[in-house]
Amino acid sequence: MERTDTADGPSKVMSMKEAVAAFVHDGATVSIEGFTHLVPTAAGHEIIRQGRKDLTVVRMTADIVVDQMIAAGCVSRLVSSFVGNSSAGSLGELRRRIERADPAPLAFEEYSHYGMVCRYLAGSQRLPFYPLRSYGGSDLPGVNSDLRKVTSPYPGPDGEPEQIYVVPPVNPDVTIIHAQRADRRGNIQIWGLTGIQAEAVYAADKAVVVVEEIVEDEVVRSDPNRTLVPSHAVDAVVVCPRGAHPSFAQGYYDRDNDFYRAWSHISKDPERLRAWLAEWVYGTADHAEYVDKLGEDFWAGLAVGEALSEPVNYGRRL
Amino acid sequence: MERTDTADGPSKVMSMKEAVAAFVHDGATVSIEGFTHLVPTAAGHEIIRQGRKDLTVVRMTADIVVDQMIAAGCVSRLVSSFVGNSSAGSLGELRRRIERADPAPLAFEEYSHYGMVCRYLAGSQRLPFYPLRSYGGSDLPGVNSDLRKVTSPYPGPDGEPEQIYVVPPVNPDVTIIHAQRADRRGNIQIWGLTGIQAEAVYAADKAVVVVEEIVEDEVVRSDPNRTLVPSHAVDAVVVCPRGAHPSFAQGYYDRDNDFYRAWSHISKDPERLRAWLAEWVYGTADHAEYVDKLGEDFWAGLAVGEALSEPVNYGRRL
Amino acid sequence: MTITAPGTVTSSELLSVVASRELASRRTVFAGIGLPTLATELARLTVAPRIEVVYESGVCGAHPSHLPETIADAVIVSGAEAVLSMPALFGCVLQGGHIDVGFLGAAQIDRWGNLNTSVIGDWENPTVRLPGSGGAIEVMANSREVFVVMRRHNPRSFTGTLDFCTTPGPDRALAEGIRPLGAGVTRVITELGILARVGVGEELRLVAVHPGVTAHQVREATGWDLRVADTVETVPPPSEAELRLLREDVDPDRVYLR
Amino acid sequence: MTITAPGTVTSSELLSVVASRELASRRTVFAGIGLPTLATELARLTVAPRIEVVYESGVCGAHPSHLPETIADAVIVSGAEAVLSMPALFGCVLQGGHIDVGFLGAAQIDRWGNLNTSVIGDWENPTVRLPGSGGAIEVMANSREVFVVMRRHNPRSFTGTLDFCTTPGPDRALAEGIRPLGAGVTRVITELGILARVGVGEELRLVAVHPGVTAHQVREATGWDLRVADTVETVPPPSEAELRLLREDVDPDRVYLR
Repeated sequence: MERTDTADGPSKVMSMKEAVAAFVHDGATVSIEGFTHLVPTAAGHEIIRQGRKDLTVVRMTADIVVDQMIAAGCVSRLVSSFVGNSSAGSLGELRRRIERADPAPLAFEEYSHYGMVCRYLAGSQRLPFYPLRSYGGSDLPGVNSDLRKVTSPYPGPDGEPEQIYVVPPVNPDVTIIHAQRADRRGNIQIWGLTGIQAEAVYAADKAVVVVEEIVEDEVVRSDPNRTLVPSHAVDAVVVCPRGAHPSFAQGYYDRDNDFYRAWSHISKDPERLRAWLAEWVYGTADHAEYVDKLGEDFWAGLAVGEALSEPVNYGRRL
Repeated sequence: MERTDTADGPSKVMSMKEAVAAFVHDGATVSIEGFTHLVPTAAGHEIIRQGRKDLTVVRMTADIVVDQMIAAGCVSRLVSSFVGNSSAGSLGELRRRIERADPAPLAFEEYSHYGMVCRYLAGSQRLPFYPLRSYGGSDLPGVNSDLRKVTSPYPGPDGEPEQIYVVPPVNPDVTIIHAQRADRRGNIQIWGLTGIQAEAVYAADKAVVVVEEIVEDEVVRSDPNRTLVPSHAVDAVVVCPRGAHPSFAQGYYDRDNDFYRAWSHISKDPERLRAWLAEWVYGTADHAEYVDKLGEDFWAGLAVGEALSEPVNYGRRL
Repeated sequence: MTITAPGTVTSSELLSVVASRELASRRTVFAGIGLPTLATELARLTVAPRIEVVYESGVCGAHPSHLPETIADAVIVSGAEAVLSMPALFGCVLQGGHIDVGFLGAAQIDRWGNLNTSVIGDWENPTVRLPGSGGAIEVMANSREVFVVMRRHNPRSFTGTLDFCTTPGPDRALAEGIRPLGAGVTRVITELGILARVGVGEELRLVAVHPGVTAHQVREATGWDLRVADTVETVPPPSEAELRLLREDVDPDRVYLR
Repeated sequence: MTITAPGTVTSSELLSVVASRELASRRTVFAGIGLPTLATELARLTVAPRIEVVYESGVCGAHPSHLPETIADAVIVSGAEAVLSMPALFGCVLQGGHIDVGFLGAAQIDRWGNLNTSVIGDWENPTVRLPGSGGAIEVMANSREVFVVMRRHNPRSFTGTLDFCTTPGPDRALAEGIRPLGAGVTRVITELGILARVGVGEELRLVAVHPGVTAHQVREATGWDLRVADTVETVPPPSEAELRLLREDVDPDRVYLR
């Protein structure tokens, strides 16, 4: 693997196995972000393979990979703003845990999307809280005591003191995201939906970025505005093509909508779910095996076309 | 001019004269942003030509164009975090106003850069305040009563209540920025230094964007992540090539560092400053004349090379 | 896929057409996937040619080649006018006050347009754990008005008392001293008719019924003592033109026209 | 442009070389233009090969073809590793705690490393209006430590009482109950020598002088009763290697080596 150090600093490229072993510890708070696009599924599977326990998972849209990690016994607490299988149905394991503590309870902290966004903003900016114009009148503050209020020191529109809800920062031990490409030192480029990934990385103590491909420094530096996360915020770069499946990577492969629909059925039946994990996660040594097992015909069905961005000129004085 | 409406909505393209007449009114609060890069100088000159009065100018780096607008009698109040001629010297008119009320006083609200950034963040997000970890121990809150404190509702690192400074939102009547390119409906693309322009636009009631060029819709849509401001936030698009001079536009022309150095001398002498305005602003009908007057040899000296971004693939399923 | 006999109008078609009409003169819509997609795309072809859909995923000014399957589908990204980060989308666009109409769904709605998408039963020990807010709390608090499209109109969904209020309308917010931007839910479109309210302090009222439906039927299907407008209109059935556009141009593959 | 006789070291060269040495083992530097640029670029070639300069304008990992003339020069953008918005730069990178060393200048500095860049005289009616904070307040509050490079060392600049405290060190912040991230000013490098302090509660002390300068001279040039370290080192003069790199590789056109 590209382990060679570069002229400007050490390579951060490592294998998924190494990255999970080094940065995801039992009991840790792990943020896994990617809003439908670029979900770091392969990283979640490696966490399952390595048998991590007692994780607090922070994820806006807790979806299939979270359901799998819960089913594998990795997760004791979930912080999220949407616990569902996209628009394709339910997360069977998550519902059994929350509705019936079957086979074990799951602690759940419920937010709204922007509440989660603001927690990452506060975390990344080292703020004690972040204000937002939501939650007034909601029952959520009654079940989540971290939703609190502050009185603005400036008068409101009617001249009276104005109250606003705030959320606390989240500072995960490690954030894991998936990206299209990076250089060896961890300058990360993402296009299409960029979600909350940059803030989730900056909020974390450590950051692992899984990428579709490593590119030469010159490619990254030809378009510095495309760098969503600079290398100083990244600790590991893992090359893992198709590592976002069943999610998608714009320009690389499409979303596997069939699998999202299938998951509602798989996860509804604990036996079937266990069999799925046994075959596709425990039964594969790594994501490359998982990709091979799906087969080239399968991947051809998720192929994407070409829609190249027009270049812009970063030229400077002669 | 490209006034034709497009299939998806009305063209917002208008002349600088029309845009300033329509959106910059006497007594208004006008935000002019662009951090060294893409300073909307030509818009400032048109405000001078139209003789606007009593403006509150909000600008992080109050530099040459602000000194010129003050000298032309357009400005009664300045909100800023850096009042200097870059690293090239002083702003003569601004200093005379503040140091000696000569020929008239200038009200000044002093912030730090991040204080201004946070005012725009609050303004753009419709927040009553924005917190930041600055100002503790500074004399600025003593001369700027809008710098206030809030107690966090979460305990600090030592378990005790934690105080933090906040700034109020700024919501200008109009924000003016300069950009490299846009489509006719006002989807704005900027690369290189992007500063605080997006937030300054979203914070404002109206937004005027001056561009180097109008491009076809397909160019913008080939790279939607490059759109810094979507059309729904823009009210006027003004085509004005070289309208950022003496500032620069990455990929279009370089900064005129000689003029920055010259300005310290020009502005030091009120007579010379008046003569400069008479010749270069009042003496030109519009920015096209100003550009012609400088001459092609001059512009050749600010020419830039080519450094094209590598394309990325936005392809979707087949 | 439902095979639709000519002349038969499915519930999805009916709801999409009626919702599309309500978008007349609206500029910016925050829409999820499914019926809101159909309603918005049909409105673009009929009553609101310059409507802009803003997606929770960050896409503004989408020009999709296919009907999107999720709010984050690659087909709404390719060729879009802008793709924003989530802080920009939720902070500047939504909370910044740029959305005219937000579309929301819910498991339960009450007479004030407050919504439950969290749990059936008690939050600590729910009978059914629902997905939660997503961005609904923010859409309600920050859009000028909110449209709710509900396939089923029955007393369990239209309830006197929510099991849990995930997403409060402005009345609940104001009771707590928080001032939301918009009017809250102004239209509820169901298989039986249309409920409406103008804003703060007003309950939802029955303002229109589909042909053949009576006000009495709607009141029976509603879990609270539903007020009825002085004049209850009859909703004009989908026109041939509307149905043709919907079936042939908007969703020819019947992705959402179930 | 100054023509430098061989063997003569200009004040800019001296300050750049001394400042560059202090960057040993540092990773991220927030630098303005001028002497900090020279110091950082020289450090990259000597004691800190992997140093990253972060510019206030948003550039991270610059690879300039020419020595930049401003912190926003196009030459630091072309070929950079990342260009961030100002909210990201100030919020995530600086306030987020990613900066090891910030470089600052000032018109006045006091014994605690508090800085004035606002006014000489009274703020309301100043004798001289200075540019103000720029990002200095944030650099001081959020960098792990701050280096100050001052060409002139005299009692007007090194003052017992600031005319105005624009940029407070952590002692002033803590007195107000605000806890800054870093240590404040830890090094002041001047034409006479080096003042240093470790952190909260400690005054600047003279720790080193340039060859031929006495502690007494420095105390005379300082507007407060300057403390002197038990052992005052003599700063080793710029080596031939350092000067050659500075003159031939870092600033061959003598843009800042005035």
